[in-house]
Amino acid sequence: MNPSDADLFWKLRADMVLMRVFEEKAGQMYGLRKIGGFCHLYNGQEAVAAGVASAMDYSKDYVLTGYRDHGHALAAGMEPKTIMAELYGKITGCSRGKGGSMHLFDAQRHFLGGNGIVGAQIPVAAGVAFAQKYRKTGGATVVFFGDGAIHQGAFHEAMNLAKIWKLPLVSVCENNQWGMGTSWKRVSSVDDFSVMATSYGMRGELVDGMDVLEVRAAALRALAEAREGRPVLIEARTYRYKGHSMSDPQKYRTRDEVEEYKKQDPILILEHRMKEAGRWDDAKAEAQDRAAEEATKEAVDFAENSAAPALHTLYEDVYAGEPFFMAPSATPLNKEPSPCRS
Amino acid sequence: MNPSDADLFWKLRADMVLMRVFEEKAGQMYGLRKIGGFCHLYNGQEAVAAGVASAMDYSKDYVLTGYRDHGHALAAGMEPKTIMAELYGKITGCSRGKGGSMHLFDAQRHFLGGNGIVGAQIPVAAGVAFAQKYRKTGGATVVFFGDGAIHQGAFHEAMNLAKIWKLPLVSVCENNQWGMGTSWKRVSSVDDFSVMATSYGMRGELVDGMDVLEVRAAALRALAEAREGRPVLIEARTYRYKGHSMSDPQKYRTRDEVEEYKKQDPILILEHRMKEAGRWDDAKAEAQDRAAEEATKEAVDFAENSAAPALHTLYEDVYAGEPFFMAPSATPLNKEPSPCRS
Amino acid sequence: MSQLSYRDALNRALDEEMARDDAVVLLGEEVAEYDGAYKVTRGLLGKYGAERVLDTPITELGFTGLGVGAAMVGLKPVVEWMTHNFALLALDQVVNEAAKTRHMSGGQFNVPIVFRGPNGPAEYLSSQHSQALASYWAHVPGIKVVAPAFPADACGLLKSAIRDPDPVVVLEAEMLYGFKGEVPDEEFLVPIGQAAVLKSGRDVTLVSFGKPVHLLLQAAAELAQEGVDADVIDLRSLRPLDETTLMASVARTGRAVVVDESWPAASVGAYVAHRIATEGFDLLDAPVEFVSSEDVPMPYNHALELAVQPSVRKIVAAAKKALYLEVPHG
Amino acid sequence: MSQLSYRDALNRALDEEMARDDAVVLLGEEVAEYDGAYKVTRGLLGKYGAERVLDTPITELGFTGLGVGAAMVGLKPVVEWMTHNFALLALDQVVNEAAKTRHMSGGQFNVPIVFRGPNGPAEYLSSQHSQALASYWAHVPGIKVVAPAFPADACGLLKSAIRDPDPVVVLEAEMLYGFKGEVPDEEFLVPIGQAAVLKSGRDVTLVSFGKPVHLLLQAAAELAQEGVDADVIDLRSLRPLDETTLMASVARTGRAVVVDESWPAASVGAYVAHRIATEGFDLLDAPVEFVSSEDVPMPYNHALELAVQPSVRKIVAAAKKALYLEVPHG
Ligand SMILES: Cc1ncc(C[n+]2csc(CCOP(=O)(O)OP(=O)(O)O)c2C)c(N)n1
Ligand SMILES: Cc1ncc(C[n+]2csc(CCOP(=O)(O)OP(=O)(O)O)c2C)c(N)n1
Ligand SMILES: [Mg+2]
Ligand SMILES: [Mg+2]
Repeated sequence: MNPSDADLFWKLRADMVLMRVFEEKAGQMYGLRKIGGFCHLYNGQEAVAAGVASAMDYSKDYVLTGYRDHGHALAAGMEPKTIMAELYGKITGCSRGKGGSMHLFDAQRHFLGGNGIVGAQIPVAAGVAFAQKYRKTGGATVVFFGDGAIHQGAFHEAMNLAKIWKLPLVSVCENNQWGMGTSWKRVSSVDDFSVMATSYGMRGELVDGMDVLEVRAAALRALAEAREGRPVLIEARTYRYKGHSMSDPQKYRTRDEVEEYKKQDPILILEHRMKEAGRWDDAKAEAQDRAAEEATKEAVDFAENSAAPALHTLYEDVYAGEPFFMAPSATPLNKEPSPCRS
Repeated sequence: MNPSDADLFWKLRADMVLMRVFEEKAGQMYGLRKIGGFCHLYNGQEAVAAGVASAMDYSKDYVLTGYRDHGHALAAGMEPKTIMAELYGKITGCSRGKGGSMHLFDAQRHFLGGNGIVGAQIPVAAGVAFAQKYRKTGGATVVFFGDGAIHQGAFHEAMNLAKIWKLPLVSVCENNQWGMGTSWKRVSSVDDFSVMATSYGMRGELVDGMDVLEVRAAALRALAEAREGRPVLIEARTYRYKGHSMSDPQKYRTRDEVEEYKKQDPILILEHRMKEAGRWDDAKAEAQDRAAEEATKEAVDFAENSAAPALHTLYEDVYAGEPFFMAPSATPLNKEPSPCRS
Repeated sequence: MSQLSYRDALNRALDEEMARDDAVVLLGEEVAEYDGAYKVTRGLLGKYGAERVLDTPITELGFTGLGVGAAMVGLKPVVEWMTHNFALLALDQVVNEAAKTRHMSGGQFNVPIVFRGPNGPAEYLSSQHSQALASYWAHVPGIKVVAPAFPADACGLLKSAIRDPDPVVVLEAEMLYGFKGEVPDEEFLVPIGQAAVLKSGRDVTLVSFGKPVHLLLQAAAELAQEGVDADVIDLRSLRPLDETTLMASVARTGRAVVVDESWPAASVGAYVAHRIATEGFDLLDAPVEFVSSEDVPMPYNHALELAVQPSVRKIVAAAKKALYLEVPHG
Repeated sequence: MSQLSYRDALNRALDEEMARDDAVVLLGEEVAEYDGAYKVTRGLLGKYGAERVLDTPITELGFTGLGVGAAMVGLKPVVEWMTHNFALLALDQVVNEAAKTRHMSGGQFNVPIVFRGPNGPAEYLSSQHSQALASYWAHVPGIKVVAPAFPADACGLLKSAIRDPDPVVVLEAEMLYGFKGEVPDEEFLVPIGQAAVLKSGRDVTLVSFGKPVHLLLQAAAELAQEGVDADVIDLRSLRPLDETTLMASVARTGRAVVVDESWPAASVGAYVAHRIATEGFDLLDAPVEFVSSEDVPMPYNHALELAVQPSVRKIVAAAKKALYLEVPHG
C-alpha cells in the first residue's frame, strides 16, 4: 500500500471500529437474551478480516469462513441490520432467521458463509476457486479458518487439490491462539503454521494479524499470486479477546494474557500508524466511532422491529422447486395444529 | 547392518523370494478362478516389507497396512497356508474366509491387517502406538500405505496426533508410483513425500525402496527414534510390476516403464550385493527358491483341501458374546431354507 | 430403441448433459485417464478435455466439498465416488454442506450437484467394499436420492439429476453395469420422484429399488407358475418417495413384500414397510413382509455373501408368507 | 438413592470405570483441561492424569481411528465426540473399522471402545449443530447403540458400554445434561439391550428413546386426564432392540405411537414402527402412529426449531388418532 493513502487508513479504521462496536452490541444483546445459541465474537481479530477485505475485489472475489463470521460479513459489506436481524432469528435476517450467528450468507456480496463444521469451508472454498478458474473470471477466493481447523483432514485435502489444480485460493489461518479452551501449541506439531504450505509446494507466510497494514500487504501479494494459479497459505497470528462463545468462563487463560494482547490492539496499532504518518484527525475518528455506534443501534432497532418468520417458513428453502417432505412430516398430524398450517 | 552378516542376507532373500513366488501363484490361482474379487499383488515392492520387517521386533512391535497386504503378512511370519486359504475363502484362512485378500490378520503375530479403505489404517496404527506408549511396552508400530493414501485427511490427522503425543509410530509410504491408474505426480504437490513430515515437525526420509538393505537401515533408524517417542515418516520409492488389481489392463503406462524397473528388481539388487560381499552361493539360492515354491505349493494344496465355511458362520464373529441380529435378519424367513439353519 | 448397457446408459447421460451445458464437469478418482474404475466415464476426457473431466487424488472429503463449492457459484459438478463405501469419508460434506446450504442461507444458493457411484454388494469383496448405503442418504432432507435398476432409468434419472437445482445422490449398482436393456434413441428424461409399475398383479405387491428389483421380477415369474399374480414396483426414487404409486398397488393386492439389500435397521426398506403398514392399515390382509440383507458385515466367501443377501428364494418365501400360502401366520 | 444430574451420572460412570480398570482412557476435544465442552468429564484429568485423559486436536476422523487401534490391542478408550454432528467426519472409522474388525479378521480382535457425546437438537443452533443421528449408528451390525433418557440409565449404560467387548455408541441428549433424577448410591450396571416400561397402561403404547421419552411421560399425563391409560416404553438400547418388552406392551394396548426426534425416512423410529406393525399385525387395532421431526434441516429461529421437533401436543394428537378419539381414520 501507499501509506500516504489517507482514504485507505480511514476505511480500514472504519471497518475495524464497526466490527468492534457491532460485536460489543451483539454480546450485550446476547446478555439480554435477544440472541441465543452460540455466538462467537470477533473482538481482537479485526485486522485480519479488514486487512484481507481491503485487498480483495468483491466484484469477482469470494469469501468463506467458519462460525466466527460477523467480522468477515461486515468486511464484505453486508449491512449490520441484516446481520443483527439474523442473530435475532428474524425473517429480515440475511438467512431469513434460519442460519443465526454461525450462518451468515450474502450471495450478492460474494460472502458464502458462515460454516459450523470446523474446517468444512476449506474444501468448499477450493470449489469456488475451481469455478473461478474454470470460468476464467480472474477472481480469487479467500477462505478463513482457525488454528484449530488447520489440523482437520479437510484442510490438507483441500490444499493439495488447490495446488495440483492451480486454483486461485488464498487460505488464511487466523491463529487466535485458542481453539475453544485449547492452546494452539498443545495440539500442533509446529510453531508456525505457514510451514505447512511446504507439504503442498505452496508459498506460506506468517503475518502479524494485529497489524492491518501488514495483513493487507500479505493479502495483496497472495491474491496476486492466487490469480495466477499459485494458491497461498497465510497464517495471521492474532488474538481473541472474548470467550470462545458466550458461555465460556475462560479458566484456561489468565486475565493478564488477555490484557497483554489488548495492548497490541489492532485498532490502536492502526491509529498509531496513522499518527506516525500524520494522517490522524480526532474529529474524524470521533465521527467514525459515532457512525459505527449509530449503524449498530439502527441494526438493533431493525432487528427488534422485524417480524419473526412465520412457522410455515420452516418448510421453505429446503428444495429449489416444489418442496416435498418424507412422511409423516408431510401429514397434518405431525404439524402443530394452528399456525403451522398456513 | 553388518553387511557381512550372511544369515541376514539369506533371510532377506528368503523373505522376498517367498513373497514373489507366493504372489505369482496367487495370480495364477486367480486366473483359474480359485480366488475372486480384488487381489492386489506385491511384486516389485518386496524390499519394503522385507526390509522393514527385518528391523522389527515382532514380540512387541505391530504392523498395519492396506489392501496390498500379502507381502507384509508373509514378512510378519504368517504361514503361506493360512493366507492362501484366506484368498480361497476357506474356513482355515487366517480370517476364516471372511476377509479375503484385503483383510489378512494375525493377532498372534502382531499383524493387524489388511485394510480396504485407503488411508484408514493410519489413524488405527497411531492408536496401536498410543497403547504401546501407554503400556510402556517399548514396542513400536509400523504402518504401510501407498502414494495414493498420503493425500487422505486420515494421514495428516494421524501424523499430527503421533507427533504431539510422541507415539512410537513409523509411517512408511510405499510410493510405487501409481495409485490405480494415476501417476503419483499428477495428484501430488511435492516430488518427495518425505518433506510432508515438515508439517508435523517430524523427521522424514526418502529411501530407495528397491534396495532392501537401505530400507532396513532406514527402518532401524526410524524404529529407534520411534521407540523414544519421535515418530518418523519414510517414503520408500518403489514400483509395482503387476496391475493395480487383477483386472487392470494397465493402459496408463508403457511396458517399457515396467521393464525398466524390473532391471532394478529388489531381489536382483540384493543378490548383487551378496555377490559383492562374497556371500553368494548358487546352491543355497536354489534351495531357497525351491523352498519357496514348495511352501507355496503346500499352501495351494492346503487351500484346495480345506473346507468352505459353513453357512451359519456368517452369523459368527459379529459380536463377542451372545450374538444378536436386528429383525428380520433373526427370523427364519430371511434365511435360506436349509443349510443356513444350523 | 437400442440395447444399451447400464454403464453405457450412464455414460450417454453424462455425454449428453456435458454437450448440452458447459457448467457440467466431472470429478473423481480415475474418471479421466482411466475412463472410470467401472468405465462409466469412458471417452469423456477425450471429448470434453481435462478441464471438464478431472482425476482427483484419493481424498473423498476434499473433492466432494470442492464440488459443493463449485455448485454454489454456478457449476454443475458430477462427483463420482469410486464406490459408495468410500463416500462415508465424504458424508459430512453431503449432509452438512450440500444438503443444508440452501436452507441455512435462507434460500440464497442453489447447489446443483450430483454424487454418483456404485452402491451395494459386489462379489468377493468382504465387508468394507460391499455395503448398501442408501439409508445414509435417504435419511437427509435437502438432497434427493435415486436408484435406477434399468439402463433407461439410469440414463433418464442421471440426466434429471444433473439438471436438478438441488443435490442428487445416484445409487448405481455395480453388478448391473453390464446389464443391457432397451433405451430410447431420442433424448429423454426420467423425472425424479416417480416409481414404476413393472408388472401389474392382483395378489401381492413386491417392491424394491436398485439391483434387487431384478430379483422381484424373477420372483414374480416363479410365483406366476404357482398361480400367484404379483405386482412389481420399482421405486426408482427414494427421496422423494412415490407413495401414490406404491399405495395404489397395495390397494390392488392387500399384501406387500419389501426388499432392500441393506441391513434391516433404520433402512429405507423398513421405512417403506412402515409407510405401507400405516397408510395401508385398512387395505392389508397380512403383515408387510420385509426381506433385507442379513444383519451382519458382508463376508468374503462367495456362498456366504450370497446367503447374506436377498434372493429370489427368500422373496418367494416372503410372498407366500404374506399370502398365507405356506407359513401359517402367528 | 441420590439426586444426580444426567451429566454427573455420566461423570460418575467414567470415574468408577477409570478407577476400576486402568485400560480405560478418555480422548476428545476439550475433555481434559476444559473438563469437557459439556462438563461430562469434569475433574477426571485431575484425578487420572494427562496420560489417561487427553485433549485432542479437532480431528474427529483421526482420534476416532486412534481409539479403534488402541482398543484392538487391549485399551478401552472412551472417545468423546463434542457432538454427534461432528462424528459424521469420523463415520468411516466407526462403520468400516470399529464395526468390522472383529468380523473381517474372523473373530481375532475385540474392539472394546465407547463413542459418546450429545446427540439431537439443542437450542438456537441451526441445522449443522442440531441433528438427531441415531439412525447412522443403529443401521450398522458390529456395534451396539444406547440412548439413555435418565441419569440412572446414563450411568448404568455407560458403565456397561465401557465393559462391553464390542464398540458401543452412546447417544446422550444435550438438553438433558442438567436433568436430575434418582441414581442408586451403590455401584450398578444397566444391561445393554433392555427397554424400560416407565408406566404401565392398557390403552396405547407410547415408545421412544433419549430426550423425547420425557415428552412421552408428559403426554401420558395429559392423556390420563382424558381417561386414556398409556403404556410408556423407553427403548434405552437401539441395537440390540428389546422387541420382547415392546411387543408385550403392544399386546396389552393394541395401539402404538412411536416418537423419534430424527428425520422420518430410514430412521430408527420408522424401523420400530415397522417392527410393531409386522410383528403385531394381529394385535393392532389401529395403524401405528409415528411422530418424527419435520423433514427439514433445523432452522435457527426458536419458534421454528420447536415446531420442527416432536412435542407433547403432537404426541397426544397421535395417540388420540391411534385411539380413533378425534381424527376419524381413513
Ligand atoms: C468438526 C467440528 N468439530 C468440533 C466442533 C466444535 N468446535 C466449534 S469451534 C471449535 C474450536 C475451533 O477453534 P479454531 O479453529 O481455533 O477457531 P476459533 O474459535 O479460535 O475462531 C470447536 C472444537 C465443530 N464445530 N466442528
Ligand atoms: C477411501 C478409498 N477410496 C478409494 C478406494 C479405491 N482404491 C483402492 S486402491 C486405490 C489406489 C490406491 O493407491 P496407493 O495408495 O498408491 O496404493 P497402491 O495400490 O499403489 O498400493 C483406490 C483409489 C478405496 N479403497 N478407499
Ligand atoms: Mg482459534
Ligand atoms: Mg501406489
